[in-house]
Amino acid sequence: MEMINLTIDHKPVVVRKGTTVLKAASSIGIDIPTLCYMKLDDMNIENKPGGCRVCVVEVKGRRNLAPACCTEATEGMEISTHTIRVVNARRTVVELILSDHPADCLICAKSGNCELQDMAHHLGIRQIHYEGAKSMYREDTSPAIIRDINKCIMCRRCETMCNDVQTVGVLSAINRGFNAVVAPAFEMNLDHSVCTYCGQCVAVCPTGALTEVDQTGAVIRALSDPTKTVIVQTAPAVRAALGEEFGMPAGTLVTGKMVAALRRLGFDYVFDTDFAADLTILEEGTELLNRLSAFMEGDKNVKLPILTSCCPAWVKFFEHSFPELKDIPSTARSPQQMFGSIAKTYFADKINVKRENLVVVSIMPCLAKKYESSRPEFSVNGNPDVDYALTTRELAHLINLGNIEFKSLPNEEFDAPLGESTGAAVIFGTTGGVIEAAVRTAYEIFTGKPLPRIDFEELRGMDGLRKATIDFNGTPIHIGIAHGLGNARKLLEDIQAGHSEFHAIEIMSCPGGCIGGGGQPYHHGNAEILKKRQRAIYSEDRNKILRKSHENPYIVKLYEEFLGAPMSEKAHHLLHTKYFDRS
Amino acid sequence: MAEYNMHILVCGGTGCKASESELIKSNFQHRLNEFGLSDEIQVVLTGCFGFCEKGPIVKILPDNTFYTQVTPEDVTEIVNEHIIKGRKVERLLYRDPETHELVGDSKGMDFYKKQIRIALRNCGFINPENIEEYIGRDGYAALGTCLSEKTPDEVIEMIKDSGLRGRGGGGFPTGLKWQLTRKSVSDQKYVVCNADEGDPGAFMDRSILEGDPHSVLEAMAICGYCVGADKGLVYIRAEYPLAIERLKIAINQAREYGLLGDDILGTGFNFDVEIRYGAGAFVCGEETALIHSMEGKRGEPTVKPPFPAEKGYNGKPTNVNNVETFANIPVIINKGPEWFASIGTEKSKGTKVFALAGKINNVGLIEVPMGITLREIIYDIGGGIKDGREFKAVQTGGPSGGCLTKSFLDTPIDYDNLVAAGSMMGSGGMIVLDDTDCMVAIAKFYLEFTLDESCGKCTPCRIGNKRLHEILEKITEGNGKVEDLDRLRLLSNVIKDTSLCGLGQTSPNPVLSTLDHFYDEYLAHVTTASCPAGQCKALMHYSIDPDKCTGCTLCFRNCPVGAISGERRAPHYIDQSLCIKCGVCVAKCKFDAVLIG
Amino acid sequence: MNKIKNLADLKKLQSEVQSKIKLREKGDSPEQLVQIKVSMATCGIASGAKETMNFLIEELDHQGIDAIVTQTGCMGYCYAEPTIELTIPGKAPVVYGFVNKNKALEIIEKHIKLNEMVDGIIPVAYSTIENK
Amino acid sequence: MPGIKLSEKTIGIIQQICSDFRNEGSELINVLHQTQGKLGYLPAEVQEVIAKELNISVAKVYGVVTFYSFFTMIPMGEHPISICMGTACYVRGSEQVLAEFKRQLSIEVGQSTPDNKFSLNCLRCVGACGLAPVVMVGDKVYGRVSPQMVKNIISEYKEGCASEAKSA
Repeated sequence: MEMINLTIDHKPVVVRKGTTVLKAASSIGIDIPTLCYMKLDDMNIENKPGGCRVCVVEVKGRRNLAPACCTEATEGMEISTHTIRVVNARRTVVELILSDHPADCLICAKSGNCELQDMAHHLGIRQIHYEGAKSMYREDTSPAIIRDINKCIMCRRCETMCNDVQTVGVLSAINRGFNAVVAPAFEMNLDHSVCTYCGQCVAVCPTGALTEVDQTGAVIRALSDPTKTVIVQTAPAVRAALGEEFGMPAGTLVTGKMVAALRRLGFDYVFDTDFAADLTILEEGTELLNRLSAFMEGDKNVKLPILTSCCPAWVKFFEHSFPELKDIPSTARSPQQMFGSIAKTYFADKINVKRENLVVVSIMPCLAKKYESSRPEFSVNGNPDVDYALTTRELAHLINLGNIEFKSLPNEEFDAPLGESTGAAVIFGTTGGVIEAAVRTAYEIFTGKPLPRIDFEELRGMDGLRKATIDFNGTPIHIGIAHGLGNARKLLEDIQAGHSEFHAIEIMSCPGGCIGGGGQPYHHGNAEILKKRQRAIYSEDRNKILRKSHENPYIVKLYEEFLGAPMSEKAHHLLHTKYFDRS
Repeated sequence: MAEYNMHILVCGGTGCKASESELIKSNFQHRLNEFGLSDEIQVVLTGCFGFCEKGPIVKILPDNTFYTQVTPEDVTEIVNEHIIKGRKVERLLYRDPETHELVGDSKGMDFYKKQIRIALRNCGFINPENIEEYIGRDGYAALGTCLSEKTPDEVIEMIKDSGLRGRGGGGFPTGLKWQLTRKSVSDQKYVVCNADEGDPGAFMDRSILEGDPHSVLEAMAICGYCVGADKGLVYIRAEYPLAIERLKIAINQAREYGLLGDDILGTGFNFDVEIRYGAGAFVCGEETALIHSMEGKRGEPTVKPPFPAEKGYNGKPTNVNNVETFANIPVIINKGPEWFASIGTEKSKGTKVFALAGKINNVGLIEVPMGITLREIIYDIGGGIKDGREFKAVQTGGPSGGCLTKSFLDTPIDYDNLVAAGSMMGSGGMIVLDDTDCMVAIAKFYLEFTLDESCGKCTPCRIGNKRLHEILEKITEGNGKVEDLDRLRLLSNVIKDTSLCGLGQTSPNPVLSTLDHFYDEYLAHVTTASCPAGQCKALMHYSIDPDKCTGCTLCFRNCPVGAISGERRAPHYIDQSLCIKCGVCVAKCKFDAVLIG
Repeated sequence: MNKIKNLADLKKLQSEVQSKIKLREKGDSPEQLVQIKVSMATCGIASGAKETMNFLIEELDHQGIDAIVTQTGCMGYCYAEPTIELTIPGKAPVVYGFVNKNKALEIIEKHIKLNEMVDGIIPVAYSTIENK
Repeated sequence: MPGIKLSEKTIGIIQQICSDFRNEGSELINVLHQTQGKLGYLPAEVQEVIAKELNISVAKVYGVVTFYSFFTMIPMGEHPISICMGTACYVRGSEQVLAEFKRQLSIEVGQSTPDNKFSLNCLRCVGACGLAPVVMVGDKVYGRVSPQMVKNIISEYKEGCASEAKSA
C-alpha cells in the first residue's frame, strides 16, 4: 500500500493513499467540523457531496479552499485547518445557512440534537450578518414522519439513505439554485408516495427538517385518563439504546431501568414485545416448517423461500415494489401487532377490561411502527390493536417529562404474563436475530432433537447481505439475511428471476436491523454505536436462562389457554395478516 | 457535378436565419432559374459570417462583393443588376462608418482586416451540409495523416507544441489534457465535445457547429485516436436546433464516407459520435456537471479530483473539450504546431473567437490573434461605440468574468492578462458598455444569471449568491449603506474561496471587478441614492420642465399609468406616486421637456 | 458514395472537389490573380460568350493557371461580342473583342503566360465601379 | 397526486419513446426531450409513466425535470413568447421590452394568458445578438424590438395569423 506524507497544522502525518484530508486529520486528533458529510464505517454507507463547505481547509499552493471530506491527501500536502481565512470562510458558510433557516431553535423538535445548532455553537456564531429571502415550503405530516423542508440544508444525507441505501427512491433533490431542496416527486405528501417509513432519512437528518410524528402528548393524556388501563410493550432494540439518551455509553443495557421508568410514568402494566417475538417464532417457524415439508414432498403450489414479516417498512416496500411476490413472505404479523392483538383479547379478558378502555402503547426503535399500528387491518371496529407507537427518543422525552432521574433507577422486572421472554426474542433487535431465533425453534421441531449448540455465529454480523447453511440433521437449510432495503432488493430480484437458493430469508429495513432503527437515539454517523448496541443485544441473549422461543412457559400457556396451536384458526385470525398490492 | 462560375453565399447563421436568409436563398434560386443560370451559379447557405450587426449577409464570389442587410425583396435587384448586368447594388454595400465610403469587397472592411480565421476558417465559406466541400478544404486530411503516419503520442506532442489551451474558459493546455486521458487505463474511454455554450452573449460554438460541423467531428476522432477512445459524444444545447440539425447531417455524411465508424481510412481505427442534449442548465458547462447530465441526472458538479480524465462518463476516462478548441485541432495538424504557435502571445497561442456585442457598431463574431488589444477590437473591428457615445468598459468572460476599463484598452488580450486584470477569457463573450450603463446594475444582471443557473448543491453558491444579489438590489433601489460595500467584498471573497465548482468560484467576479474599477459609482448609489449612469429606475425621478412644456398632451396621452396630468397648452405635471418610470414620456416629448434626475 | 478506404483515396477526393470551391478561395485574394470577366449579357450569350467562358475556365484549369473567370454584365461593346476583360495583377485591365475559342487560346498562351498583348484589344471607354 | 388521466394513446407514445431509448434510465434527458417535443409539456402523470418505463424513481424524474429550465410542467400558450435576456439584449433594453409584454398580457414570466393564447418566458441568448433585443414568438424571431413594437407583435397573433406562426 502506497503511503502519503503530509502535514496538517504543521504536524506530520502518514496515511494510506486514498485517505481523505478529513480522516488524515482525525488520525492525529484534529477534528475538522463537518455538516453534510456522513460515513457509516463497514456498512458501505457514505454521503460526501462536498456541498456544505463547512469542512474547508487551506492547502498550500491551492487557489481556493478545499473540502476536507472529499479531498484526497497527496504527497507533500501542507494543510492548515484554522487559519483566519479558513475560520472566516467556515463561519460565513454557517451564517449563510442560518440566514436561510427558520429561527425557531428553542421550540424545534431537533433542539439539543441538531448538528446545525451544534455547529453554530462550535463556531461561536453570535450574529448572522446576512438576511434576506428564506425558503418557503409547506410542512408535510404523514403517519410517521414530518417534513419541514424550510429546515433542509441540502446535506443530501436523506437522499443517500432513501436512494442509494434503501433504493426506495421517494426523496430527490428538486428545483435548483436557492430553491433546491430534497423532497418527494411533485412535492407530494409522503403518505401519497411509496415511502416505507423506514425512517432512515430521519435518523440521519442533521436538522429538524425530518422528524418523527410526536405521540407523547396522546400517551400522557391516556395515562392521566382514569377510565383507561394503559399497558406498554417495549421492543428488544430499545433497551440497548435508551441509555444513550441519558448520557450512558452506547451498548449499555438498560432493561431494568427502562421497566422502572415506565412504571413510574404510570403505565398499569409494563410488558415486553419480546413475549410477542417468541410468539412470532412459533407462528412463523411453524409456517416455515409447513412450507418446507410440503415443498420437500413436491407440492408445486408451495413457494420458497419464506420471508420474515416482522418489519413494517419492509412489508410496505414489497407491497409497492414487488407486489407479485406478496404471497411469499410469512403471513405472521409483526411482534408489535401480535402483542396488540393478544393484549386486547386474551389479556383484556384476563383483567376484565373492555377493549375500548385498554390502551396499548408500544416503545419502538422504529418510525414505520407508527404507520403499521395505523394500518386498518390491525384494528377492530376502529379500535387499533396498538394505540400509540412511540420511538426510543420519545420515551426519553416522556421520562424527562416525568422528572425521572433515569441513571439512578433500580432495575425492575417486566409484569406477567406478557412480560416473559426468551433470549431468542431479544435478538430480534438485530440483523440476523429473527432468523437465528427461528432456527433455534424450527430445528428442534423439525428434527425432534435438542439443539447441539445455541449460538449461530454464521448468522450474525454487519455485512449487508449474508448467507449460511444450517444442517437440520442431514437436511441443509439455506438461509439468506439482508438488512437495508437496497440489499433486500437484490435478494428479491433473485427470487423474481427464479434463481434464489434460499429456503428462508430474514429482511430488516434498517442498517444493522432494529438497533439502527429510525426511532433510535441519533447515531450521528458513528457506526461504532450500532455495533455496541448489537453486542448488548447478544449479551442479553446469553444472560437469559431460556433461549428458545418454544420454551417460554407463558407462550406455552397462551396456546393452551387461548390459541390452541400455532397456525390454528384462532391464531390465524389474531396473529396473521395479508398483504396488498400497492404498486 | 457541374462546376459553377459564380457562387452566391448566403449566411445561414442563426442571426441571419432569423432575418429570413433562407427565403433569400430560395429567392435567388428562383430568379437564377428564370434566367437559366442555375447551372452556372451556385447558391450556398453557409455558416455565420460573423458580421451579425449588418445581417443578413450575402457574399458574391469570385468578385468578393459583400452585401449587408439584404431582404428577400432585394434578391431580384441583385440578380438583375449584379449578376446579369455586372453592376453592384450600391445601396446594399457596406459603408465604412468612419469615411462613409462604400466598401464593395469584404477584404476592404475593417471588420475583417484584423481577423485571422482558424476556428472559423470555413464558416461563411463552405456549405456545412456538404462534406465534400469540407474535404476540398483539407477536411479530414489531418485525421488521415494522424491515423496513417503518426502515433498518438506524436499527435499529442504536436498539440502540446502548438500551445493550444482550452477555449471554453479555463485555458487548460489541451495537449496535457489529452495526455492525462491517454494515461488512464480502462477498457472504454470517451471523447466529449462540450457544446453547451451558455454564456449570455456568446455564440461562437454555435456558429462553428452551424458553419463547420465536420471540423469538430474530425478533431474528436483525432482526439479519440490519441486518448484511446472509440466513442465520442457531443453535448449540445437543445436551444440550438440548427446546429443540431447540421451536426446530425455531418455525422451521417461522415459515416457514409467512412470517416466515422469502423476501420476509418483502412487503419483499423474505430470512432463514432453520438449527440446528447443539454436542457438549459448553464452549470452543465462544467465538466463534471456535464457528465452527470449526459448520464441522465441532475447536472450537479462533483468535487475534482477525480478528474474526468480518470473517472468521467459512466465512470470511464473521458476527455472533454469545447467546440472552439476542437475546431483548431485539424489546422494545427495540417499546418504544423510551429505555425500555430507563431500566432499569439507567449503563453496564449493562436486565435480566439469573441462574440462582440453591446453598445458597439459592429456586433458580431470575430476571430482575432491572441495579443490583440481591446482598442483594436473595439475601434478597428467593432467600428467604435454605438451612437458616438463614450466607451466605459468591456465585460469579458460573461457571468464569470469582469469588466475592463479604459486603462486596459491597450493591454494585449490573452488568458493571463485578462485574469491579471480581474476578468477572464471565459468562452469569449465581449460586451461593450457605454456611459449610460450602470455598473452596479451590470453586476446585478450577471448575478441574477448566476442565481438562476446555480445548481444549489453547495452553500456559498446557493445562499451566498442570493445574499449578494439582495445586497445589490438594495443598493440599486437606493437603500444601500456604505457598510454594504464592505459586506459585498467580504462575501464575494468567501464565495470564491469555498464554492464547489467553477460557476460559484467565479460568480462574484462581476461584483468584485466593478467594485474595484467603479467604486465611486457604488458609492454614489449608497451615499446620495443616485445612479450616475441614470439607469437604476428606482433612483430616477421624472419631472416636466414647465418652461419647455408646450402642453401638447402627447405625454399625457401616452403615459401607460395615467401619471401625467395637465391642461392643453399648459405645462403638464407628473404624479410621482403613480409614475412607473417607463420612459415613454421622454421618448414621446418633442420638446425635451421631460427631465430625468 | 462509397466509403473512403484510405488516405490516398481521401487525397484523391480532395483534389477532385477542391476545384469546385477553388473559386471561393481565390476570391479571398483576387488582386493577386489573373482575372477575366466575360461579358454575359443577352448579346454576349447570343454570340457564344458562354462557350468562350467555359473554354477559358477549362483551359486555364487544364494548364494549371490560377485565374478567376467571372461573368459580368454588358460592357457596351456589343459590336465585338464576345468580349472579355483581362486583368493581369498589377496591370491595367485590357478588353478583347471577338473572343472565340481560338482567340481565347491565343490570349492565354501569349498575354497571360508571356505578357504579350495580342490583336483585338478594344480601347476602354469607361471605368468600372471597382476602379473608381 | 395525478390530476389528469392520460389516454391510452398518450401512454403508448411515451412508451414508444422510452423503448426507442432502450428503456435505459441514463437516457432520461433524451426521453424527456422527445416527450416534451411530442406532448408540449411534462405533467406529473407523464413523468410517472416515464419513471415506470425507465425503471427509475419518479422523484428522480421530477428532480431532473425541475433542474433543467428547458423542461416545463405547465402547458405553453398557443404562441409562446420568449424574451432574450442575454447580455447583448439586456444592455440594449430587453428588460423594458419584457416589462411591456408583461403589462400588455397581464401575466408574469412563466405564466400563460387565461385564454391560453400566449405564454411568456425568458431565455438566455439565442445567438442573434446582432438583432438585439430579440423576441421569439414560436419559432419566429423579432429583432431590434422596442417597447413600442410590443403591441403590434401581440396583435399579429391576436388577429388570427396563427397558421403562419405555427408553420414556422
